[in-house]
Amino acid sequence: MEASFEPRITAFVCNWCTYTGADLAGTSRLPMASNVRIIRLPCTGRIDHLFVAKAFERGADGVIVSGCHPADCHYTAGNYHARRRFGVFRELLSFLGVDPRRLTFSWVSASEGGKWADVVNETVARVRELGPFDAYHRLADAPVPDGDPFAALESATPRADGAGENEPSGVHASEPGRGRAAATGGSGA
Amino acid sequence: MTELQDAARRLLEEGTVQVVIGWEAGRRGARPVFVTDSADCDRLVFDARCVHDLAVFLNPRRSQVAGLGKAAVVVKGCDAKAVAGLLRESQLGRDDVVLIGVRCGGVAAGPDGAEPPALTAETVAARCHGCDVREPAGVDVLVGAPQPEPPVAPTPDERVAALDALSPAERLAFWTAELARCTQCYACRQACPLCYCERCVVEKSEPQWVETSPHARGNFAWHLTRAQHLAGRCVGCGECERACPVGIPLGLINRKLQQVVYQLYGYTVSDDPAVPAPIGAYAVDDTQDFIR
Amino acid sequence: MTLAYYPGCSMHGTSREYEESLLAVAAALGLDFAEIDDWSCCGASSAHAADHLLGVALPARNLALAEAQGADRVLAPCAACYNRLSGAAHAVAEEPGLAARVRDVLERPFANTVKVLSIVELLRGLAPAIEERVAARLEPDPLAHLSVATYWGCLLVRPPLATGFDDAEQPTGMDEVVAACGARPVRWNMAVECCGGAFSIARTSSVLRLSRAIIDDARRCGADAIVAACPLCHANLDFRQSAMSMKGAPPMPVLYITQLVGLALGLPLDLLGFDRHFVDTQPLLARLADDARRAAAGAAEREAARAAKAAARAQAGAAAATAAGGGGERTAPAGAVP
Amino acid sequence: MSRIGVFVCHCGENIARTVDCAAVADALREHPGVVRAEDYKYMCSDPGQQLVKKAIEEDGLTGVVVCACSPHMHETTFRRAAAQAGLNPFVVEMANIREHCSWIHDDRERATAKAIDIGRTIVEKVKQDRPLETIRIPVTKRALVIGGGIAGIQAALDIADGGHEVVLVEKEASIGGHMSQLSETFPTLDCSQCILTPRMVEAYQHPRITLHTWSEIEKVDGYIGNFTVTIRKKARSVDENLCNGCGDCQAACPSRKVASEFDAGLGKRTAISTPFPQAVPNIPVLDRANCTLFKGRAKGLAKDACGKCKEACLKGAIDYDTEDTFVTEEVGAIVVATGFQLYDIGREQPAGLKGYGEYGYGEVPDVIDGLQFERLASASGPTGGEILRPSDGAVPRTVVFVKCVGSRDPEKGMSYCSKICCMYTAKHTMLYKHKVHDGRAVVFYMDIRAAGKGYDEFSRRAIEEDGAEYVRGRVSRIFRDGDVVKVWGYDTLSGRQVVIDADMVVLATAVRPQPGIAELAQKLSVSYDQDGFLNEAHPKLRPVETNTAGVYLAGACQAPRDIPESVAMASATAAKVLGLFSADELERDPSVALVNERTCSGCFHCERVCPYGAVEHRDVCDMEGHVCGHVAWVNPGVCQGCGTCVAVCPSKSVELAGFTDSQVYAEINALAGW
Repeated sequence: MEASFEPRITAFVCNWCTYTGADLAGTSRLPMASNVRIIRLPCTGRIDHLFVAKAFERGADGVIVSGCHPADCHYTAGNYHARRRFGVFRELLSFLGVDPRRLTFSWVSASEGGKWADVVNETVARVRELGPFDAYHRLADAPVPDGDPFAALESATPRADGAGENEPSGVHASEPGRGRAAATGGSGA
Repeated sequence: MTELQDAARRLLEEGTVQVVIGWEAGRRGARPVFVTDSADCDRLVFDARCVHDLAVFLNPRRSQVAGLGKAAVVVKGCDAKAVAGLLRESQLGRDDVVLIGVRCGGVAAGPDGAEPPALTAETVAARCHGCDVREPAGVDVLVGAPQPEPPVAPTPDERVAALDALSPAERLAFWTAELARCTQCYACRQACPLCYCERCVVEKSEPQWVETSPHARGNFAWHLTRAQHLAGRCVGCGECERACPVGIPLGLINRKLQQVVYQLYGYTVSDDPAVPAPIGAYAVDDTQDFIR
Repeated sequence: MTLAYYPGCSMHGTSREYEESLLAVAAALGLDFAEIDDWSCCGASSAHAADHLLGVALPARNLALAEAQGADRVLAPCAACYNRLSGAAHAVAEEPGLAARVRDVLERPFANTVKVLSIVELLRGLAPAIEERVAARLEPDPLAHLSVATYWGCLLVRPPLATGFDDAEQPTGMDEVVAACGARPVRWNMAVECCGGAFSIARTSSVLRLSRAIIDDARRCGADAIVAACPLCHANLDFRQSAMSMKGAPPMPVLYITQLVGLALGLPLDLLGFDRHFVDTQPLLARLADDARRAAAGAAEREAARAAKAAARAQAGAAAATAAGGGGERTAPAGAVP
Repeated sequence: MSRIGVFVCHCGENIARTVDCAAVADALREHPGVVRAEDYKYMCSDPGQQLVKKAIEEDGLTGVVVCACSPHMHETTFRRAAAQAGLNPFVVEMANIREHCSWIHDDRERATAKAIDIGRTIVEKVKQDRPLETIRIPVTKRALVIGGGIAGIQAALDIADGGHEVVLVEKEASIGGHMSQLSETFPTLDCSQCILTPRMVEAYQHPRITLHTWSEIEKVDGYIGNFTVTIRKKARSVDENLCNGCGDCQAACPSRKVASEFDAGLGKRTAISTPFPQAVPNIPVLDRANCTLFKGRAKGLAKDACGKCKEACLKGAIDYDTEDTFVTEEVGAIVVATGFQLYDIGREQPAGLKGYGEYGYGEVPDVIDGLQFERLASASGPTGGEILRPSDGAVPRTVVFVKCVGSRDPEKGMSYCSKICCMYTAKHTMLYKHKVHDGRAVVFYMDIRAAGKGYDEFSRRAIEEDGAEYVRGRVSRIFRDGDVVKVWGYDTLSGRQVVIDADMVVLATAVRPQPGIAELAQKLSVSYDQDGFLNEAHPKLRPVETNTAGVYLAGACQAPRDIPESVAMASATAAKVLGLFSADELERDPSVALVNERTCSGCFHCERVCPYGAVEHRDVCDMEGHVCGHVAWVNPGVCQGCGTCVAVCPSKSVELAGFTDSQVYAEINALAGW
């Protein structure tokens, strides 16, 4: 299966630098892996973290976000804002268990057709290494952990006033590695 | 205590405000109380049980609260940061509210007794670890005697670090197990002083970015979005985690992002509304070693 | 805020008058500091030329000791010591990896938390206090007619990145202190020029040439004395002056800034070590004393005048009372004019 | 229900070689919502476009997808074609299967599969496309020019000659700016006033130019095409309509010892005066700070201490009781040409600046700056063009020129290069040597930066023909030593210290923006850099525009500029303004942001990230009409369509037309399970 595995990469790129850079790669006839599908946006500033999450949700094995180099932004600052948001979002995804190597961020200018080809090929190679990422897509089938999710409520003493009263039994859940994923039980939607 | 009650009484009697939002002692821990009659001011308390971040009631969209008239709200240092957030994001005018600051020596993790628990490393709330605002800033009235340092509890950072140490796959497994239990009841959102949107993105159906089906994937979408929206804004009051009926350790995610915005942009959530939040601002030389 | 004191080799030796006056002034201003226990040479002026690590480690050792004593600031009155100590602190803070290397060499903990203070920085901070004390003195300010040229030398404000408490080309801190003392700082041109420094022995001729240019300019700009904050500068300007041909010009006294402050505070002269200079400071001190005496006399007269006036007025008032408000007022002042 | 037409282009062999175009058409024909899909050799050819038009008419298409080349190539072509067939052009999109597919892959099977994916993605997007109308903004065809220096004058003249009204505002009493102070100009040494004054008069007499001198910008409202500007006309005490510029008042004025700003403090003027004889307009200003009468009034004297100018004025033009007045002008475009000032490097400095006290400027009278030397060398100057040093009026035998004073000095001064100093210093040495033949001109320099037509030749001339001595190195200290000015420097080429006994020293001090530039920038919502120079919209591609649409930059307010550059920039701004004025309405790409006021929470993240200040606050009122909140509103006239606001909106209450969330969502979904 791994042998025949072809990564599916969604690329969100800005219209002025990277998209034009990809055009240049074309006019320069630079061969590159055919696993990338480009979605064109005016500016990296327009690229929302929801796009990335949704792409993974829909079964993308990797995502590329690419735009203008600092100081080259057609809108002067969109890329700076994107850089901040994605600097944070990348860490967040990683913390929740999405391997950051499935995400490529790059600055590719309109004159960097070659760099675009490299970004594409490197990303495809890296993601091929990592294998398919249907894990995220299949999250929908993750079993709900053993027992009734509201067990916590029942185990807690009767409530007097306000939802605030009940200290969640979440503390124990914070011992990392506790293999609840393995637990069986009613499967989700 | 009387200092607090007197302050409240004065504000009500002078007609400066129509309601004082504070805490009162309940049979099981403290609970929020809305005092509209100065005679009731003696119900107001402040002790280690007063965990709730009352800034949440300042959301202008809570019409039932707004309906009571101009409010004075009792705030701990961490709550004052939330108020600063609301001011920073134009949800509130400084003159729309009177802030009664209480000096705080830390609150308990799960206070449910009739008496304030003694704070020990076991009982103190994780959020009090390394607290830098035990005396709230920018308040109108400051009451209470200076408090001692809260006892040092095991910090959330240790748990975050433990997760960081895992492989992505293990982390995904951990969070799958946690988030699979989420029912998308949005208690975390309702308890959050900074989740004030008129219409939450999860309720936007055209398009439906966030899957509302309460399976792990939809729940990931929800908690990803919520966390990202709170990046650089979350004051770490811990209310989301406390409100979660199925005990998802949301505090870990918020804590992680606090670390990230600090590491990347040297930003810690400020109690000064004039300090801009990190998302929405930028520096030309921001770190970009994650960008090829 | 505890302050450690790093005397370095000169304060106990060639510039004892500097240390004496410093201690006297510190006592008078209620400033207490502890000499760093077991301090060692700061490395000036050869170590940093020989080897970078050595040049940093030597001063760093003393900073580490100060840290160990629980100090958060250390005073290095000698400009060279100050330069080496602050230079080391800056290097350790800026150069990646250096801190670790220095700790290895020192074999002791070193967090580089101590701020290095020059004498000028310290006194500038105390200027308001000094001004207060001077104003509070009973006898009128003895330095009112004293013009001094404040001489910085090359080490106190250079390199700007390491020192940086004042402008490297046009520093003003010493002038502020002098003004607080009630004396007049002159505008002159040699404040940060080199006096020849450590070449005092090796190339005396150069030192004479350079130092003389400094003294000439001070004189030309109307200074009665030069005020310095560096033992080496002081040696070159004071000790070497006799060897300079001054074409009959009177010698130029060279004081330490601490001595000037001592004078302003009215401390006993024998505490300030004026007898240790090569250029005789007696004529200057005598003149100042003279000024003071004249000023005091003037003050006394004015005082007497006031008293007489008051007396007369009282008397006249009485007269007026009896003589149904006669012109007593008019005559009163006349009697009061000395 | 969408009715999409898909047209797959072979682009001769360019696409067909590696992509099976027929297969692509077949696949897409099966795609939901597609009612027609065909392939053709050259879609962009006339017959190709005819296919599209025909399909639109026959099948009543609601959207068109052309699978061909990059949208940067032919999007406009097909959108125009669609428009001709009566379809809204904004529902036509390109699927790039050439640059992004056929040209970069050789595996026919995979390339075809990818082409189908790309087609599907765009089909899904087009399904979500909405017809858009080009935004039209009415344009007030009048321009405001701020600053009456050479840049402002040039811009005003070009725009006015282009047939549009111009309002020219100058804060001084006369237009002309710094150029009117200069003696000769490099690299031709032609007399500055000889070439400038005709332009000044031309601007003054131009039927379409309204001149407000002694005036400043008070307030700016509105946006491109529709600015409302309030101008403060400072109290002049002289009626501009009555005054005929006879000059009797100046002759009569008793306070004659006021330092002349025009002569850079080297000359004297009267309290009521015109800055210089050729002033335009030739109408004096009464400088109240230095007027005996007003000083008396300030002291609270019962009766006026003077009144000679009023008596002297036969036209009765002088009125001591005038106040500042305000005029409002409606304009469609604004040109900022506020120019520069020289860094006053004296000992006393405002916070943030260190100055160069060691150079004795402001203390040693014979240490002057470049503008002061211009006045000394100018025939209209205080010395009538003779080079005489200020202290004693003697002819300086040795003059030292110091370049880069405050420039290229991150430690103490400005980090940037002031650009004009190399040339004007070379000019100064020439002017000096031409007037004092046996004089000695020594120049301390870091580099000689003489890039420009005829510039290097010029500076070479100063050295080789006029014998200026260039010393490469910095100066450490300048001070008076008896009769001479001592200059201590270092010659980095010979490695020696240099001490020069000069008679006069000329400092080429740094060029800085005018004081008050920050306040003006805020009124115009134009950004400025750390040195206070106004920021252009794009350093390479939009050098005279700003991020505030309709506001343009000319001359030294944007960076140090010499005269030719300032004039060129001015004409460039005029071209931009005339372009803007060429149509009654300003047409703008409808791809702009739109806020959903019902769901906006008024957190204004959007406002914080908008590079163009396009986001405004709008009040929300309750039933009784009381303001009960605020929401964001994006001004379509200002928005440039980057969409940064959309990404940061937590509740997704702002959309970017043409790239809506629904469109992107559809594209992402189209790729699901490819």
